[in-house]
Amino acid sequence: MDVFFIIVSVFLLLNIVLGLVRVWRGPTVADRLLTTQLFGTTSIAILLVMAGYLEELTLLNVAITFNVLAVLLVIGLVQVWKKKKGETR
Amino acid sequence: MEIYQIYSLTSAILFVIGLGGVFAARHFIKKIIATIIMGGGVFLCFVSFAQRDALTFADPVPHALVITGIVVAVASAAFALALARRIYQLTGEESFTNDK
Amino acid sequence: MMIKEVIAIILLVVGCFFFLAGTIGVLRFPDLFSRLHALTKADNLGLGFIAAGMAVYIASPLAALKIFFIWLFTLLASSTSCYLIARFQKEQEQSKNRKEQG
Amino acid sequence: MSILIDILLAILGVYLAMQSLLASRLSQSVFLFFAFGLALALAWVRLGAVDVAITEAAIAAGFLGVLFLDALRDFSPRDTEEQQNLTTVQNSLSRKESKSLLLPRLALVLGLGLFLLIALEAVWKIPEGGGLTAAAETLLPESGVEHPVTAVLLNFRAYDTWLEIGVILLGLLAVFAVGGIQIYRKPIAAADDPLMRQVILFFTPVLFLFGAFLLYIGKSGPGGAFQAGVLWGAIGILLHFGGIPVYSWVPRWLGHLLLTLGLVFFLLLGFLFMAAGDNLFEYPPAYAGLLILIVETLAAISIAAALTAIFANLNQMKKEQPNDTAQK
Amino acid sequence: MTELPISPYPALLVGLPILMATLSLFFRTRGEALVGLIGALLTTGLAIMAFVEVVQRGAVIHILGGWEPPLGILLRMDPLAAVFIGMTALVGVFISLYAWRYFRALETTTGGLPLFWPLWLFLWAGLNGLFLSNDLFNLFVTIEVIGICAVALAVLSGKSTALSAGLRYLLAAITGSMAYLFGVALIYGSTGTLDLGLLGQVLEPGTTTTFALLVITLGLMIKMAGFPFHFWLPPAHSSALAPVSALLSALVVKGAFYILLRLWMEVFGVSLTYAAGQFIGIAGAIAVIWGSWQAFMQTSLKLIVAHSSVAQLGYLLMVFPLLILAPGVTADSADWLSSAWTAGIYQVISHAFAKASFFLSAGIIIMALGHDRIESLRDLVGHMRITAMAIGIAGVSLIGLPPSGGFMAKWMLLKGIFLSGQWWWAPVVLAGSLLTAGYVFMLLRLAFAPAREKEPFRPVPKSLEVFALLLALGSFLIVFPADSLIQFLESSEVFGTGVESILKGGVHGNN
Repeated sequence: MDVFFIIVSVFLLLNIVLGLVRVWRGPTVADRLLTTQLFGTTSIAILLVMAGYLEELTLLNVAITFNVLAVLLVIGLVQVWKKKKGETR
Repeated sequence: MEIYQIYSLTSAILFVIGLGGVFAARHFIKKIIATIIMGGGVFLCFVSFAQRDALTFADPVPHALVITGIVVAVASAAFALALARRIYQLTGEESFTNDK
Repeated sequence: MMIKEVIAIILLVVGCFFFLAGTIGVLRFPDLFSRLHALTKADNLGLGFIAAGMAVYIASPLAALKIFFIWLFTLLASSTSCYLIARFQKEQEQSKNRKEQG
Repeated sequence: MSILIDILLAILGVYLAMQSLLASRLSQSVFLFFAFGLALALAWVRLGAVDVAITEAAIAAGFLGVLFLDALRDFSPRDTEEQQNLTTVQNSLSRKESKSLLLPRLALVLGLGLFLLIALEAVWKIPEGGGLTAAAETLLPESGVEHPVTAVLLNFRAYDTWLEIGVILLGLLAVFAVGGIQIYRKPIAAADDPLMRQVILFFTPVLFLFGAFLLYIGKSGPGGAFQAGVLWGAIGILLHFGGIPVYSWVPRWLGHLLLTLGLVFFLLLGFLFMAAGDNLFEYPPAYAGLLILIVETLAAISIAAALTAIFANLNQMKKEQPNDTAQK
Repeated sequence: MTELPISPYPALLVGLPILMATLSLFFRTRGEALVGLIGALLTTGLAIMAFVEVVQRGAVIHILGGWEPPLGILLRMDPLAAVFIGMTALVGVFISLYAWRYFRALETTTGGLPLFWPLWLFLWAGLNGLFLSNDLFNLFVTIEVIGICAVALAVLSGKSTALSAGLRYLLAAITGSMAYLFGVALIYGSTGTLDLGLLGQVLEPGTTTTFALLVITLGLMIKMAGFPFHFWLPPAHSSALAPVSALLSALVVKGAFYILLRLWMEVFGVSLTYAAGQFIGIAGAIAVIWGSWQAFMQTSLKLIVAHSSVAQLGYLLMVFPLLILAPGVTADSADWLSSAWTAGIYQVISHAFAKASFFLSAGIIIMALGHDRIESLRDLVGHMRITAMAIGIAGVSLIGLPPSGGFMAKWMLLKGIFLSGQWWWAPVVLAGSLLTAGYVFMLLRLAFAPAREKEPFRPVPKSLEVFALLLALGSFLIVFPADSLIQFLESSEVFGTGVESILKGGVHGNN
């Protein structure tokens, strides 16, 4: 079972690595933002798997922290860019 | 090779990357990011030794030190960011003009 | 091997499949909107399966509740961010068009 | 077998760190830096440092991330699509410039390489230290809390933690010192988007409750004042985005009270027990648990206030020449 | 360690300034300044009481939280720490009084500057905490407190040059403290303790220790603007407001020197090598010559003074090679070591007084003239006799003419140099003095020269001039208690048990 969890974690990590390509290629800011969302969701999945693998339920708290801060980042980003556009216009 | 050794070696690499970044990066923001990467390396070093010295639980002292360290580093980074933005607002400079 | 482990494995594998699909979508789809579509739908579904798998595996009601909340928050967060990103992009394109016309 | 995860994570971390410094555009840098923060948080999890992981995710990736995003607003006007051409022009310019920098660059790379080799050797050959796990384990029952990290933070090394709360306040004072800050006279236009409003309204109580949960759980598991403070601070930032500047509702004295509460109460409590006993921060073991919880709560409030204020002030930094009246 | 008497003073010395700093936040301009000044006076009084306590009872400690090291943190106030705290208090109180009057005078033009007092009191608490700390990580926290306060104070004027210099300073400070912290991580990893006293006993030589020593030394050298890393100092110190410049150069850079000296003598003795000392010495020597030469070439007063700081800090670095004898060399007399490190302390104190006075005088001149180009100093004597006198006295102390504190410092340094058989540093000391004399006399010549045209000297509060003069006199007065002060310093156990045998017993640095 442990081996299986490790495989799943590694698989998800590789997923993140693949997603990096999109950060690199862009082309728009929105695309890069999208990949941070990918990272966020995938990291949460990894955390869930590790919570089972390490039998450490406190990791779920880490996952929730990731969650709420992802919201903060997204809202912050959009607000910030909207304001910027408003200023330059 | 133990698990902690992977991370302690990584910590040295991150520290050096950050150190190089502080000197070589030109833009203020990148310099600030570099200092935080340096910090990340240092904290990784602490925590990797904590895991090595684990008995029933991992050594709590480095964990506490790292939490303190992260907060201190973030406070200084916020200050640096404020300075960088203010300089840009006043002069339009994004990097030190007579920098190496 | 216990029955719950079998269920967990199946759910995790399905979850992984969706994650992979999402990532491939992000990489291969031609424009931002379809990429967003792929990512948000597939990853949330993937996370749902993984969450369900882990809830079954851990088999504690409190943890299951927490895991459910994690999934719920992620759904909320990612659907919001998907919407916001799309709107942001659309506004940008519109203002760009306007500039080209004017 | 599980070492595979660690190797992958280590490579990912190093790659992200490198790329965030080498990326040609600022927005790339900042997004890669978030990803670096997340990778680091996963590394903490792998190393069993759950407290550190929460702190890292909350403050280093979350709070600092928002600050960086906000800074992008100032710094990268040429980052939008239309102006990409400009970037390439500048790139070619800097390439010309970089030729004269070749020698110093080479020297830097060689120097860093050498330094790295010594560093790696030093880390590799480190003798077994033993750490303080055993000491902490013996004294844990006297500390008033069950979670060793909280015991170290709030009791064994309370002095460091107290100074650290001071450093956060100091960060705010330093941001003030930079100047150029205008406090909003009228609240910013409320978020025009109904969905966003709903999300903000939904997440505000979630953040509050989860912060309170982390604060309370801190005595027996990963969590505590800093994590809770950051999450509560996130409420202020979120509301700021939603067009609700909470901080402008509180009068000046109350704002300062909230900002200094944690630091001052922590110290006065320490002085109180110094007068009764011998040393600063020496809590009677019977009450230590309760006192620590109170100190943590107040500290979390102060941290939340300070972080909100740091963000709000940075967000409102206005472009105006420093003149005689700017220092008000 | 724990048999030393416990005293509340160390805790109060850190706690009180912070308490007053937070209190001053609640007031607006005038009230803030008043609370801040009261805080400064209280802290000074406390520091003097603590100093007297150490003179009477010897080293005292404070076990924070009642938890003994290695788990807890110990504050230790030995004679060395007491001297630094006393110096901070004496210099600090005069700068505070000056600042109080200075900002009152500025108030009419700028509406007063908020934040000076809380930041300065935080800085003071940080400095006291640093001198008292006996824990490697706690030292990191205190240097960060000092770093943030120092930069925030440096940018208070809000001018873009000050901001730019401040960012450079801040980035250098963060880099320095991170390098320091990396060393701390390695030391904790290899010994499992952070307490200086314990580390002096258990630290063993090896690759890791040597590397830790390297990064810690580099980090602290960045912080104290040691030679290759001095780039941030002149712009930051010269663009700050006068009282702030005085604080930065008189006190802040000394904090890093204090840690470095402590660590070299108390902790790292086991892995010090002759070559390491010589390298630092060379950096110091270059700093002395280069900094003095740069100071000589500047045309504005504050830049002269700032570059002269680089040179004077170079003398401090030259203490380090003297701690380690060359392999195969035996010292003629056993007191080479004590004259070497007490020379450093004397240099710190006399430089603190002289440089603070110098910067405060520069502030007075800027206030009177609106700028500080040196050609306008003509006929300074005619207009501001007291300030001219302060510059003269402080300058003499910087050069090191008898009977100034600077002379004591250099004389003891030379004594250490010859007793340790490292004669090659002597010409550097002399050349540095000559160059210093060059720029000081250039200033004095201008001050005495008759004015070519009428310079519009605005009236400046007399009390400002008096405070500057008192500080300058301080750099002379410290000579008189020299014998007892040195004796007092030598009574502090600055050498760790493991280190003592290597440094003090005449055993030579391993090559």
